[in-house]
Amino acid sequence: DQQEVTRAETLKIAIPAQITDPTNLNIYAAGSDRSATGLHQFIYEYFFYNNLQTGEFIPWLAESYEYSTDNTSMTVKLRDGVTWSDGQPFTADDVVFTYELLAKNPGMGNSAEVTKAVKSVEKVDSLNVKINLITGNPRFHLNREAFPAVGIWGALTILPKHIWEKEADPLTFKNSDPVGTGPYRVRDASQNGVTLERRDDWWGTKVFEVTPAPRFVQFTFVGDEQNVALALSNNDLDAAWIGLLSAGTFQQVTAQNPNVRAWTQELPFAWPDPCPRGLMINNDNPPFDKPEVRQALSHLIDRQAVVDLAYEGTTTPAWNIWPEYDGNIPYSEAIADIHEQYPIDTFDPARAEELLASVGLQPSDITVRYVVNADNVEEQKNSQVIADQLTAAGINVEVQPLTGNANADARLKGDFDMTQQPFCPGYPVENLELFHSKYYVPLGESAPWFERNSFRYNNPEFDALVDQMLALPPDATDQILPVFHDAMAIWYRDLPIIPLVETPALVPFNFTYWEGWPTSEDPWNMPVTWWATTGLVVTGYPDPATGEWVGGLEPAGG
Amino acid sequence: MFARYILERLAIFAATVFVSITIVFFMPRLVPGDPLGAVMSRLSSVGGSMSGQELIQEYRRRFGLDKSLMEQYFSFLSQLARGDLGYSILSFPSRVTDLIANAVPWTIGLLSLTTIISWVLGTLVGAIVGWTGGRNRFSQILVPLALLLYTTPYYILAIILIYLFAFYWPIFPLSGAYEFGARPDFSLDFITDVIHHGTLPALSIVLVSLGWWFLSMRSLIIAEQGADYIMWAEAKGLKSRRIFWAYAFRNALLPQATGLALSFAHVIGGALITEAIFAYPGIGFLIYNSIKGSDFPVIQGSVLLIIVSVAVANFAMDMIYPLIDPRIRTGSMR
Amino acid sequence: MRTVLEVADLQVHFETARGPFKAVNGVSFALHSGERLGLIGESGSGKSTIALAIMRLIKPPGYIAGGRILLDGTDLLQLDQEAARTRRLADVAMVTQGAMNALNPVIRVRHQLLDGLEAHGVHLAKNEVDEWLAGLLDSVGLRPEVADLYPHQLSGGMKQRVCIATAISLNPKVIIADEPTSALDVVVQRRVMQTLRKVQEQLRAAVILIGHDMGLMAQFADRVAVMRAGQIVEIDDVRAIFARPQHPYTRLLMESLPSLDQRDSLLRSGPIARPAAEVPTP
Amino acid sequence: MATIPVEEIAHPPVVPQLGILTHLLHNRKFTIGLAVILVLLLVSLIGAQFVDPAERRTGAFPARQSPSWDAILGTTSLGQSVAIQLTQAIPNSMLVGFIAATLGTVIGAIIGLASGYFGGKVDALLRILIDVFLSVPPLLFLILIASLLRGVSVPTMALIIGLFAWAWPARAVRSQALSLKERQFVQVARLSGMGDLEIVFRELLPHMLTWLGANFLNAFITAILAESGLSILGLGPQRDTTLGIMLYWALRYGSILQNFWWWWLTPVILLMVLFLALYLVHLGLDEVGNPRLRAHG
Amino acid sequence: MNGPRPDGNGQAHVPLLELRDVTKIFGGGRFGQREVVALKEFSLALDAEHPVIVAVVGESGSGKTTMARLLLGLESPSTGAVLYKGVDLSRLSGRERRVFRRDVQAIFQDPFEVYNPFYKVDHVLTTPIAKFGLAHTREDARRQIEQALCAVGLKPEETLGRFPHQLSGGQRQRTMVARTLLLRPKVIVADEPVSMIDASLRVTVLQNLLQLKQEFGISLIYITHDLTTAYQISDQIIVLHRGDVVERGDPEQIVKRPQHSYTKLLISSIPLPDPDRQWGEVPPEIEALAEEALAREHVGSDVQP
Ligand SMILES: Nc1ncnc2c1ncn2[C@@H]1O[C@H](COP(=O)(O)OP(=O)(O)OP(=O)(O)O)[C@@H](O)[C@H]1O
Ligand SMILES: Nc1ncnc2c1ncn2[C@@H]1O[C@H](COP(=O)(O)OP(=O)(O)OP(=O)(O)O)[C@@H](O)[C@H]1O
Ligand SMILES: [Mg+2]
Ligand SMILES: [Mg+2]
Repeated sequence: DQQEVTRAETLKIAIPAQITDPTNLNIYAAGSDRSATGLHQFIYEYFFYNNLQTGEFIPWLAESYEYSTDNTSMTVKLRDGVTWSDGQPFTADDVVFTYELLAKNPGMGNSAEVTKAVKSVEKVDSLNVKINLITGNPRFHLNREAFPAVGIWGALTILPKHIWEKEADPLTFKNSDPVGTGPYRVRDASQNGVTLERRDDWWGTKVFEVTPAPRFVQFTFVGDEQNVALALSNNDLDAAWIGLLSAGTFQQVTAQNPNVRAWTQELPFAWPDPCPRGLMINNDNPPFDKPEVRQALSHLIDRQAVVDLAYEGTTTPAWNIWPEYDGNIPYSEAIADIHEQYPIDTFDPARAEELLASVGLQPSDITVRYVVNADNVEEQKNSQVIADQLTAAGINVEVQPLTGNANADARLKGDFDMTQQPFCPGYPVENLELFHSKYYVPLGESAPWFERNSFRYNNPEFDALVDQMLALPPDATDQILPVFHDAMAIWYRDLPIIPLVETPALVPFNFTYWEGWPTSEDPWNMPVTWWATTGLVVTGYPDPATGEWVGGLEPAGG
Repeated sequence: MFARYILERLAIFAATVFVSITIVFFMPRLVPGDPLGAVMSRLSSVGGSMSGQELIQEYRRRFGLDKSLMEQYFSFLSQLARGDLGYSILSFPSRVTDLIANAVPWTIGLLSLTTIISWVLGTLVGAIVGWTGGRNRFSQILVPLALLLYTTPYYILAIILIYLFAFYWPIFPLSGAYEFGARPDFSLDFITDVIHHGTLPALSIVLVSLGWWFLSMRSLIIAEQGADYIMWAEAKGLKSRRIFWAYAFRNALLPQATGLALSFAHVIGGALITEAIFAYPGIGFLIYNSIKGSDFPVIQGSVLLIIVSVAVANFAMDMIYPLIDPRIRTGSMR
Repeated sequence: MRTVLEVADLQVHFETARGPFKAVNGVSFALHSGERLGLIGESGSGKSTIALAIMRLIKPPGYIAGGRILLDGTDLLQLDQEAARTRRLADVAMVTQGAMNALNPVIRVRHQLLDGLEAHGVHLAKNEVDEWLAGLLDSVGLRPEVADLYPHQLSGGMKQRVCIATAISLNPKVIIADEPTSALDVVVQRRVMQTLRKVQEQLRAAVILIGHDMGLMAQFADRVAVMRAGQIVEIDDVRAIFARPQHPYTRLLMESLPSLDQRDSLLRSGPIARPAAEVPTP
Repeated sequence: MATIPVEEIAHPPVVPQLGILTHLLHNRKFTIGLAVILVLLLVSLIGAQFVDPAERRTGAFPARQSPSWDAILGTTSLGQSVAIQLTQAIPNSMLVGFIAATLGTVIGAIIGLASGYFGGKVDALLRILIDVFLSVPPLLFLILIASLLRGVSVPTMALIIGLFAWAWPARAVRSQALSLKERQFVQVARLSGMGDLEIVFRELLPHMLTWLGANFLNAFITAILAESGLSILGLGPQRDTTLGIMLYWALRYGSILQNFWWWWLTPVILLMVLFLALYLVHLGLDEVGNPRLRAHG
Repeated sequence: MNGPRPDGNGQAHVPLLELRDVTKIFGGGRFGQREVVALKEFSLALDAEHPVIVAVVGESGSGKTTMARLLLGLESPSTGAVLYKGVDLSRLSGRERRVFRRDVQAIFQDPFEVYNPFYKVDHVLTTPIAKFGLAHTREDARRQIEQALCAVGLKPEETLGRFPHQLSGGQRQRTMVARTLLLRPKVIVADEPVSMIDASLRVTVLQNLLQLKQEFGISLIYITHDLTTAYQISDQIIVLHRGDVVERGDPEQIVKRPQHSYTKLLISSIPLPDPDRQWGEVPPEIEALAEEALAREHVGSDVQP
């Protein structure tokens, strides 16, 4: 009855771990994995997609949004003709239902964010919804946790009302055969992966007159780095997740299989991920409560050596906490003078000693408890190099590799002196909000989130400037930048965390079966396989300005 | 006397299981740290909400972690009595029993096959080499070979096997238990597929344990050669083949069989790394993942399963033992 | 009287770090059919080694360094392995010193008895087996049920009788009994020895009884050979030995026998002279 | 995890007397094994004296170099000399083996002796404990503990492994004690006024020394195996260098695939050499302690 | 029932060591093990003033060793009492217990088994000296040891400093006798002291034992299944059969005029060292007893054929 899965018709993407329970496809349950199963790439779809690479905000399930004048509400116009995979139309009812479901069930992901930001959601008509906000917020459309627009990762997902309203407990509902609006449906799912099959009745085919090229998409677990490399060399894979291949291994693969490449042809190969790495310093733990000490630590780190050794050259040192995408460049330029004043990213042991001496300390007085997530290879690699650098300067370093909840607990409760952390979501202003003292909790209590101030920074002066920026719409760059400059002057002076490196997203693409992958020569999209935007990498999208169809995969040589 | 023996074994069996249950429950809990920290890590890695605490509270309530330790322990026991192992934390809302039920057949298949193959082969060859005293060229090579195999860590063997037979000569698949996209059923295709996938993991276990069984049986047989009944059998003019099988081999088999039962404990532990390396979806891998993710209910459930099955294996061995060793019934041995 | 077994100048050596150790050093004797020869001597004097040599069961580091063992005229030492094997039990049977552990613990008595037959190509029909076993067991005073027991279910005396039954199962010409009763108490010892004697007389087999109890020899043997340090120092008719012990060691053995007739006979007679320094037992 | 078959003590233990040392030194397996172990240990310990701490750091050497004069065993992706790493890895790995084996053997001997000698309720309880620990796959608990403990170091690692290595020896010692305590020299000792503890340590323990020695070596191997296994799973003492950790990093950096054979092969070969050497010592000890094996060479 | 027993003239006369109606039962635990009555209502009293040699004879499993272990305090009775100077063994104070340990000593059957092969034979001699504080200096200890060895006819220089396996069976057994001499006990329990040694050495050891009583006034419990030697050295013989005393009394009377058929069986089973006096036929009722003994397994099996 079913179509045979043939290699040539299949897009195979390696995932980093087994799927513990492949029947659990409830995107809101803690135990489901939205991206290793293709749930948010191919099953569900979102109102808007943000192409960080090009800066486009691409309408998809919705056509447009509009804020009220005081920014306290927003009206979204849904696209006509969208249907769920069981044929039911996608309407405002589904949107209202989803928001209300989340408000009622605190155990569901996104629930807390929705409760904090959204007062109510009203159906205007079947294609128009009005979202009433608790406070005026011109940036709500960027709040992925409370609005179904994909920034970089898993946004709020709209559920089919006619399915979910029948479930008594939306948390224990496994949703093994999910009904979504996307171009694929689940064909079968096992621990080693999920096979998705193209739907011929996808609404997009009718509306856009396009069909995604691969008949099947497989998210498959083939093992660790070695196995992934072997499978890529053997053309058993078309792409892989982030973090599966190191540069050395990747080069080995490309040497054996010239059809495999990544974003760039040469080093760094990798595309910069939106979440740069920083070292969280515990601002409440003496002597790290002194900005001079934090700055001294920053000067003791040779970032280029970290890049060369731990990342094998696939990334670049960072001096701030956002990726250098085109849209962010104005922000970086605006603070060039501050950077000059505080060249915290230069490796300068002499300067470090001066700074320490200024507060009456010597390197040997300082003992750093460096918590390392032992489940994260990247952190492990970095920590080796960083610990050695600090030790060489005379600082005592106690590396503490932790796993699982021990690791999470130590971070949230502030039980560390130093630890590595990605800083997301990668918009400069949103990233500064992470340092707001509204997220501050004393040592020993759990911070709301890792980078949401588990480093315990607390500066009201800085808070005020951040609040000021958050009240401005994102495109009001002229107004934002001066405030931003002032905020960053404080930030660099205090240096609550230490920027480390940009994050390499080394994603291998195999051109043997499929071509059209985004690359630095043809940067039409982001080279990602784990974000919701992967759906657009496969299908392509209409240019928001011209309406012309952009990108999408094609069978090789076809 | 035999009844007494059974009762005693049964008591030990029950005590073992009970003590293990208790250890398995308390050990992870006595370590500082919030088990639900795992949920946060998990959510952060799969892109859920970033507004931790409310969500955590909800899960804490659902898992009964807001209750006192003793309350948790007793509700755990009563749940267990009903055969309910609760929900997994990491794969919520999956049930622990489902996760285990998915994984167990693979492990059992892999382990029973490899254990039996290596035990039978190692025992036979070891016995023969031990008996002939390594006088021919063949057995002179075997002993150092077994030594070498035995001293090779099995994970290294696994890596080498992958390198050789999945990459250099891609005869076998890299990982997994069956071809991707295949549907588990009992068709010939599927079974061949499973065997094809199982060969390398099995080989890495078989080769190493083969060395062990070989060396063990060899030394047992050598020890047998000094027994009075062997001398007596020779004095009876028996053919050496008969002496070997009915006398030396039968008697040496007893400790070797005990070793088999005891080795289950070690083999499952060993399979853990093998399963991890080959991404074999068995119980070892499940445990490994849940330990890394601090998924207590799953750890509890699967460790318990292993302990109980090892205890059952030991118990069964204790029950079978009297059948092969008539002396045991009198308690005059041990 | 016919000579069934003749041992001539037998030499058995053990290879040791300090060169070959001569456990049996030029032993010669003859055994007539139906005769009961006692072989007595200190521990380590080589008694068991002679027995094993006759059975062709000397194992490395031991080896037969010289001599002849003629059984009905054939030199056993010249036979190849297979021929030597078939001679065992069929012609020369042995009840070993460690008889208590001689039975295979995991096999029923029945099979241990039948084993010997099968190894010598004797196959009984199914219906004959039970009858044959019963007869054999009966001849050593055991009941037929014993056949279906495991060795650990037998007492020491019964085990010893099973061993004797095995030894006579093929009507051997010579039976070597190496301290068959050393692990048994007096009461059982008497019964076992009487059993052995009875079957021996029925079969007309010759017996070599190894031991170091002069009393037992007096009760059982026709002739006694006394060994010391790998050599036979004295061999004579039992009455002659008891009447006129020649060798000092034999005399010592005779003198140390307490009597039941008269109290205060030897214990109060003052220390007795030892012929040589006490030899450490190995 | 497999254990080396230490023969159950069916034969009466041959008692270590002074002569046993000479016996051992005449045993080729024993001496070769011991020599290899000592050479490895000495070379690395002495070598470590000549290494500047700065040379141990990441980036001290050009990364990914095949063996040359500067780094005789090549360098890693992190720019460390494999040879220099070995000077720490070998002693550390052996330390794990030593501590764990000592701990396991000592605890096992004490529990086994107590259980076997005193009998009764003590025995009943200890037997259950022993049985529990025998049916629990040790690696499982090691993984569990290693993942729960915050940042294991080499000694902690050894400690944990040792705490799971006592059940086997305890069981064997128990059965030995059970039979030994019935021996008459124990009764003679009691009649000579010895107390229980004295009897246990002066009369019983010496009989188990050869066996305990063999068990010690066995535990030694098992501990190194466990350590490297845990390390490969990423649960090892990552701030220290052991052979297992070296292998872990080698695998993490894809050294097999990139054909940095000097990197992954070095710890592999050393682990195997170490195991073989330990096993030879074990065999030697076994042969001397169990004369029946001697003839079989 | 403990405590001194008044004798005829009202003065307390207390036996040194006494077994009073002692029964020992093995097995019969919760799991329904088979019960073995190893010793039945056995009584025996030894007096300090009048050293005696009491021989206890009986076949294997008749309860001889059990009785010895009871006397030595290595086993406690199921019913009845073992009294030392009138005090139940279980109620001895720590000090009394030490005196008891010293006063009641043992010589065992197997002269090899009693030595810990790990130590030189000196060990069994020096340990009691150290434990009971018998000597104050090393020289004193050495002197005492040498004296004791000489007393049993051993040359100290040939004995000390050797491992047990380097001595002959007789030497080993006599060293054990020397050990007891060292302690100057009041009672020695000798459990088959000569059954495991070469016939030629037996006499010497027996002579040593006799010497103990004659020269040092030590009472001896001589356990054996060999009536001949019992007859030779004892003042009184007790015949045990399956835990029961079937006959006790003067050796002459028991050997020459046995009353009980079991005693007759024992006597008729002795292999007399005289080729002219063969075992011959035994009355059927006695032969039946022998056959029963043969079928009986000594240490428990579940099947009784
Ligand atoms: N395998 C062997 N290796 C070295 N010497 C041996 C070996 N077997 C026996 N011997 C030696 O051969 C000599 C004779 O031993 P044998 O067993 O024949 O003595 P035996 O007279 O039977 O003594 P026992 O009365 O104790 O049984 C002894 O001194 C013994 O040490
Ligand atoms: N610890 C024990 N547990 C159970 N039964 C025992 C124990 N010790 C002795 N018996 C039993 O008690 C009975 C008497 O044994 P005991 O050892 O006293 O006999 P014995 O006369 O010394 O025999 P032998 O001459 O063989 O030494 C035997 O049936 C024996 O099986
Ligand atoms: Mg002998
Ligand atoms: Mg006894």
